[in-house]
Amino acid sequence: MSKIVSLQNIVVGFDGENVLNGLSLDIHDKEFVTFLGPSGCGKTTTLRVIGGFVQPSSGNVFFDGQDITNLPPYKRQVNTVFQKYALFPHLNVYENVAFGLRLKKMDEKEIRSRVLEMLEVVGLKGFERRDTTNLSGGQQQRVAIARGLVNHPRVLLLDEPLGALDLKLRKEMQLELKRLQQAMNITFIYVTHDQEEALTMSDTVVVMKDGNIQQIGSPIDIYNEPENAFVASFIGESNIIDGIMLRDFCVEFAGNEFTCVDKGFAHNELVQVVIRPEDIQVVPAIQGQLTGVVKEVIFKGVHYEMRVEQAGYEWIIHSTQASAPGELIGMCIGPDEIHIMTRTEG
Amino acid sequence: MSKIVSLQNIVVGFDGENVLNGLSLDIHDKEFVTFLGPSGCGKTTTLRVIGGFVQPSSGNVFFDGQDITNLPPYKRQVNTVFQKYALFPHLNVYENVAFGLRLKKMDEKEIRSRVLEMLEVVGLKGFERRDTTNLSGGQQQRVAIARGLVNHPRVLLLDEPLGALDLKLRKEMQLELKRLQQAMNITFIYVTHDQEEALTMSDTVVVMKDGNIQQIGSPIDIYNEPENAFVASFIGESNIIDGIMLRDFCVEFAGNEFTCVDKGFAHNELVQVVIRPEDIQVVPAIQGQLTGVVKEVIFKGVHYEMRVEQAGYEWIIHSTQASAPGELIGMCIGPDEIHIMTRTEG
Amino acid sequence: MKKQHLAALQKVYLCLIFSFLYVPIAVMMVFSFNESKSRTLFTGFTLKWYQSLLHNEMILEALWLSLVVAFLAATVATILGVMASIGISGMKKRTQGVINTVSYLPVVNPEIITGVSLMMLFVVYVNVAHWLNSNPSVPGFLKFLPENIFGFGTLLIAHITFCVPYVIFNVAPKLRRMDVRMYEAALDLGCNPRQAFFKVVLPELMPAILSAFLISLTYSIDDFIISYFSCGTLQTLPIAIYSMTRKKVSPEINALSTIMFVAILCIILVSNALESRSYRKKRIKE
Amino acid sequence: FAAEDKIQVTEDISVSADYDWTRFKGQNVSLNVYNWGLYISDGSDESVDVISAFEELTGIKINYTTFDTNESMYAKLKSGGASYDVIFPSDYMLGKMANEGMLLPLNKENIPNLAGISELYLDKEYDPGNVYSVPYMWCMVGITYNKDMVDEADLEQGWNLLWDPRYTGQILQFNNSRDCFAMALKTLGRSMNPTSTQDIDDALVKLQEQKPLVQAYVMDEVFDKMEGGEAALAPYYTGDGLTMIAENPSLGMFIPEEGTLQCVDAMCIPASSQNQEAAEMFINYMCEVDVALQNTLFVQYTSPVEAVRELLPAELRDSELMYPDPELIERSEYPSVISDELNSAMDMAWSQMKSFDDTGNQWLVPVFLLVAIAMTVFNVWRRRARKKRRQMY
Amino acid sequence: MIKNRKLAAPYLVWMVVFILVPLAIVTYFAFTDKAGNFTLENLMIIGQYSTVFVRSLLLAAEATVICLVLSFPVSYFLSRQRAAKQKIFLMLVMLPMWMNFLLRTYAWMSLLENNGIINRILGFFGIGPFQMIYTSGAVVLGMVYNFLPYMILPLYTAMTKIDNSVIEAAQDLGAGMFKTLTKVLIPLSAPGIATGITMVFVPSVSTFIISRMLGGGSNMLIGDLIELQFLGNSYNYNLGSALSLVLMVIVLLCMSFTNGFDDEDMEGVV
Ligand SMILES: Nc1ncnc2c1ncn2[C@@H]1O[C@H](COP(=O)(O)OP(=O)(O)OP(=O)(O)O)[C@@H](O)[C@H]1O
Ligand SMILES: Nc1ncnc2c1ncn2[C@@H]1O[C@H](COP(=O)(O)OP(=O)(O)OP(=O)(O)O)[C@@H](O)[C@H]1O
Ligand SMILES: [Mg+2]
Ligand SMILES: [Mg+2]
Repeated sequence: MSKIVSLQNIVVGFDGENVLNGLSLDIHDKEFVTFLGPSGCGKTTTLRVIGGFVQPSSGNVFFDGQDITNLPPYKRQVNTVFQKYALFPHLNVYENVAFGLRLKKMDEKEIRSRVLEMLEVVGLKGFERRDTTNLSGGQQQRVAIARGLVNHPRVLLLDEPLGALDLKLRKEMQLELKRLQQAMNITFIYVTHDQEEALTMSDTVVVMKDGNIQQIGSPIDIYNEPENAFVASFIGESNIIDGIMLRDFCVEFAGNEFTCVDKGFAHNELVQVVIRPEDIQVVPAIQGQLTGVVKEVIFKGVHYEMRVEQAGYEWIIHSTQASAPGELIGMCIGPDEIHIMTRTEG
Repeated sequence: MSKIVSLQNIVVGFDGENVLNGLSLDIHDKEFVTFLGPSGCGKTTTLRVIGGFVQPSSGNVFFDGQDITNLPPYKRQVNTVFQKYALFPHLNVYENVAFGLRLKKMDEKEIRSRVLEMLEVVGLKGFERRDTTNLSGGQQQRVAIARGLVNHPRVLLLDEPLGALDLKLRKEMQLELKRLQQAMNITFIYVTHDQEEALTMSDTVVVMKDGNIQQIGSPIDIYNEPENAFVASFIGESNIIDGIMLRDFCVEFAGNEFTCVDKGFAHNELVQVVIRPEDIQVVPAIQGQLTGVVKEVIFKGVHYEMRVEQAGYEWIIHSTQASAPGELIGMCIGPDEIHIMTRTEG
Repeated sequence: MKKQHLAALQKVYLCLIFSFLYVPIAVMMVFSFNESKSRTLFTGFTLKWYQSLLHNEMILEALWLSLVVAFLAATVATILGVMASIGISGMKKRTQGVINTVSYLPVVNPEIITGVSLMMLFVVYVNVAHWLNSNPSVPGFLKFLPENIFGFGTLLIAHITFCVPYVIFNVAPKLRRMDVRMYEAALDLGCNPRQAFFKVVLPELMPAILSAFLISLTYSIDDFIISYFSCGTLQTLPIAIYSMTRKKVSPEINALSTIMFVAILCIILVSNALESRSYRKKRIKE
Repeated sequence: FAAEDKIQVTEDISVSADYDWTRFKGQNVSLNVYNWGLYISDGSDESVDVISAFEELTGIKINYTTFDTNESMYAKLKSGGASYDVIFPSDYMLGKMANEGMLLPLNKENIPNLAGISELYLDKEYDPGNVYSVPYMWCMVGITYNKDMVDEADLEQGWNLLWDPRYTGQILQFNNSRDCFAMALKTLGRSMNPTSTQDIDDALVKLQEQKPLVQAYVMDEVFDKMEGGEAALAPYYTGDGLTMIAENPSLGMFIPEEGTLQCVDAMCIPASSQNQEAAEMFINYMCEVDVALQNTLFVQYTSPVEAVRELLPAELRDSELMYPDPELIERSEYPSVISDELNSAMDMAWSQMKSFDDTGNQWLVPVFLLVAIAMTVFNVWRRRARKKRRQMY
Repeated sequence: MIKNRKLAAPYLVWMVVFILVPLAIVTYFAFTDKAGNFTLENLMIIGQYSTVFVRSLLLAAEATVICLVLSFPVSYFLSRQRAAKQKIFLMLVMLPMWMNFLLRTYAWMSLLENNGIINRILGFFGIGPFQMIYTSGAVVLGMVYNFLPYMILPLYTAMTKIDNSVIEAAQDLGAGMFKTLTKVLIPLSAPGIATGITMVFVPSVSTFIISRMLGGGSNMLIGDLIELQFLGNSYNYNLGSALSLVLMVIVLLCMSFTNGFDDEDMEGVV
């Protein structure tokens, strides 16, 4: 896969503060890439740099090997689906989608066939003459996508396109977007702050924080092998505990020694241990590697969420069996479930 | 526990159509009750009947045993947290919260102490003089709650108070609301269309559809023992399949006989079978009670979601192990996991 | 129970207020069909005032002038105002405040002051021009200023001057509230900034611009005081009517007003009907 | 009249043939004529349209507009707000304008019809030698009354009738300081033209006394009011009185015996006119017997053109109101041109009478202004401070 | 967005030439005498007209208050109608404004006269006749009638921005009808009230046509006084300018109390 978009040392500042600090990133062709990070971390800004709406104060943007840093938005082979769709309210669905094609002075017949085809792809056949303002959120969403895709961009940028939709619709649209990307066979760059969404849809996830990239990788890598505590806690719920790497394959935390599958750390190196709540087995107190007292039990449908206090640390455990609050339980953690990271600040 | 609010045969119609059709419901004191249902099912209307903003065309509302059907809202010992907060934009945080107390002509000193105390409870200490319009969604939310709670209502009504918040904030606020309800020790009546929210917070869940109550029960009851297909599909993802109850403890569906734990159905009664996606075990094809072809695998972090086709029906399976798309797998379903319902239309 | 009473009360109240608003107009319309010239006694039905209206050149000329001035003034004011709104939106907050405050003056100043002050400006101009033209020590190339300016030009200037602020106050807030992303979306889809303005921003502002235009039209057609001071030898419809109200308003004027009222009502009803029909059509399609 | 020395313009209008009416034909000349409202036979109510006849005759386009008071006409000209070719000021205003150099001396060679005007109306003190003006219409001030509401015997009271409390709320008074003061002075037994501030002060007292009796101060609205029976008494111009009587037979008019004001509305050419010769042609045309006759029939004022009287229908020819007793005319006065000083004193008195409360302190307004400005500044400052405070968060 | 500041240039020039310069000229005249020398006399003379000022301000204030009281419920009811109905009602409110202002006032004359329509109808029932025209009541009526829409529209605009749920929230917290009105509705419609007051008060205080047609010219108002200076017997530009200046200051003063020159608030004004 070739690089299609490449950011090199991008610095963007607003009001004297750097929102992006020398961000570098390569995006491969035909991938579904997701920028994930908390609010204000610079995801939208990165997208706008690619789209051409923000000029970086230093650094370069390459598209297909060419430097496009100074190219205005309307000359880039990139289209954007804006956060709140930004549909043109004075145009109907058809005209919204046809907007970009008309600018290219395309033949009316060709426009017609392409627009109709695209509306069919996004499942809005028969909606051509409708006013965009009367559409539901999901439908507006799809018009916005069609409006971008109909221009056959090499890259489609999507800024939290599902942010305003309710849960059910959101899940549906996630699948549909993924399907679309595969059908059109182009690159999608997608912004979200919802980690579930990122995992569900992406080929590559870029985790950001404060204008820096924390980790780039496939959803499975990111979930199972977070590079630092921030990534671990941002992607799903985690128990993160300070520990000491006694030797290869052996780590001490929570006052106990555990076998693990990691090695290559220095002797007695201070580390952080990540354990996913669903990876902790609840056993009778005497059988547990650790014992703790159940503080709170919340029914979550698929499982119970328990908060268990053990030596001053509150563990989160997901289990299909509920224990009673106040009960003393044992916890077992298999070697595979223990993930070790070098300790970082914050 | 005594009944605090009791609705009897409430009928409400708008434009000649009945939005509530003879709804009856008892709500016990100091409970956290949630109304759950799809959009437009009449949740808000029910809440407004209790609050006094909608006059039922027939039926009665009792509060603490007294008929309050014709009492105007400002005479009811009930306070409401509105969907979009409905804070008074011309008043600052302090004055918003003090609004109800001022109307009671309370001593200024007492007002002050109660407002400050309440702001502390909702975690907004130091925000007294701030304009409400500049607050973030979550903060506005908390002002709205403080404004209701400061009057020491017997019942607090909350209409999708978290609808506008993003996922992370939402989860935090869920826990906070639950904590508040327990701290204040009063009744909360809560409206949502998010089933996860309902399960997490409630003592009792009321599932509604088209102005009728479908099921009332604890979250566990509702999740594990849905009374009909609507409840089952609305609360979490489910596989719902038509089946035939061959005899007690034996049901046939998907072309196979299964043992189950249900009895008391008529011979060969047509039933519906509900199986939760996480309750289906994936086994090698030859060992499976059913076999199917994997269509799609999505990584969801905690588990993989697989869509498996078997004899024309698409099963949803959650599993921690992923199978490859196109693979033939076997599925096993334990007797405990099979839930039988009488077949209903729709 | 109580709510029903309230609803009834509300209806009665609205009826009263609207009849208050419409009684004088009804009187005017009824007496346009009056046989005699009396304004208070209806003596019989006739259409003769409509007939004679068609032959009353004074009224028709005044009406024509009013319409021409109103359309021109509203058009120029709208263009000027829209341009100004866009320009102002790019300025600093403080500059904006100053400009808004000054623009406010014609709105909040009594009309008579606006009229008088404009007239005085024109008079000062006339004096300057006169001085230039008649003073022998002024070089000849400076003697080009016309002295007889009062008339159509001054009338138009006056009307534009009091219309522009209404345009700005209608368009500027809309512009400010307009979603920037709409403009960016247009760029994104291949518009250059100029195209983006004409294809997206302008249509988006259109309702506000249209209502600003209508407002200007209304004010301009109805204006009497400001026109009175700046019209020179011309007569707009309100001025003609004013000179009549000092004697006796000819029923022809009632006839004219009735025609205008009916025309406006028709325009409104038709546009409403069209709108609701297209709306319903949309509904049906859904 | 011999047909050959007349040019027939329309059915009703013929003009003298020994005048070159056509010299401006085809030159696109237009005249701005500024006259009183409804003060010319303009074709309405089945009258003869003399203006279009003139246009047809000479090819000169007439741009005809109207004013409602001498003062508004004066203001418009004075301010330079418009340039007219022919205007119709009244006597005192004409004098004032002539004094201020706002009028052009007429070239009488272009107005041969001046010869047809009765001596009675020429060479008056407002324009000695008629250098600037040719009289257009003449009238006197009389009192219109409604026979159903007024006891005929009361008419004996003359001007004092307007101060008779039995007619409280039934009297319409001039909305015009000059005429009001004239009447008040007459009842005090003085000249109708104020000559000193004392005159004005005394008249003011008189008018303030009258104010409670007055229903409204009106000008031309009087037609409507009197014809509609809204009031019992109204002093107004005799010509207009005739019009009113024609509309409503229960009205009558009389001229108080002690004497009254007589008025002339004359045709003049303002200094700013660009077409003096054409304007003079227009004036000459207006003095044609046929034209003057039509105008008199329409306006019902007395035409100074002598030949008109004979052509009028009998009831007008013999009307005391149209052609009053010469002795009465002898006892009457023209409004004179009064000094600026007296004029502004009269204004002050007039607006005092209209606002009828005692006068305020002269420092009131400046002090008020200062306070107002201070408050405004304070207010703006306060708002700004509040905004700033808000932004701190 | 399109930050082309040059576009404002034509208007700025226009603004300076046709708004600021004329006002400067008015100010200049106000402080000079006929010969062009600086003087404060014009302002001093105005002191003697203070009764005219007081009367004008009182009548205008009366009209404004009546307009406010009448419009408040109207605007509220309108703002709570369904969208389609609101549009029709709004049209109904605006439609009279399309009729000539003088003619509407003239029609009131027909209604109010001693032999007018109202007195005739009352006479039919054996009541009256009443003297209605040529009273200060008639003047106030004329002002209320002519300027009512200017009050309704901004109020309505302000009220459409008030969410129903805010009103319900007040009731929910124990506010009855009266308290809801005073503590929530009125404060929240304050911008509309301010604009409305300005839009009614300003023309009321300076009108001379209404007072002439319905007031019979018996009681002079500021508008009459100014008109007298510019178009009437007095013919005194300097005094007229001084009067205008004072009037302008009064109006701006009222404005500065009600309204902070915020163009958002002006939106509803039509
Ligand atoms: N035009 C701008 N002017 C000033 N600051 C800006 C501007 N755009 C963004 N910022 C600031 O830059 C930071 C990053 O903004 P950005 O919109 O990229 O965040 P984000 O990751 O998209 O967040 P969200 O999830 O909330 O959309 C924020 O602190 C924001 O306040
Ligand atoms: N004031 C009203 N006038 C007319 N119809 C109404 C009114 N209020 C509610 N309805 C209708 O009543 C039905 C139920 O509305 P309700 O607001 O109770 O639903 P809900 O369950 O709260 O839905 P949501 O989750 O969307 O808030 C809807 O079909 C709605 O259109
Ligand atoms: Mg963003
Ligand atoms: Mg709802």
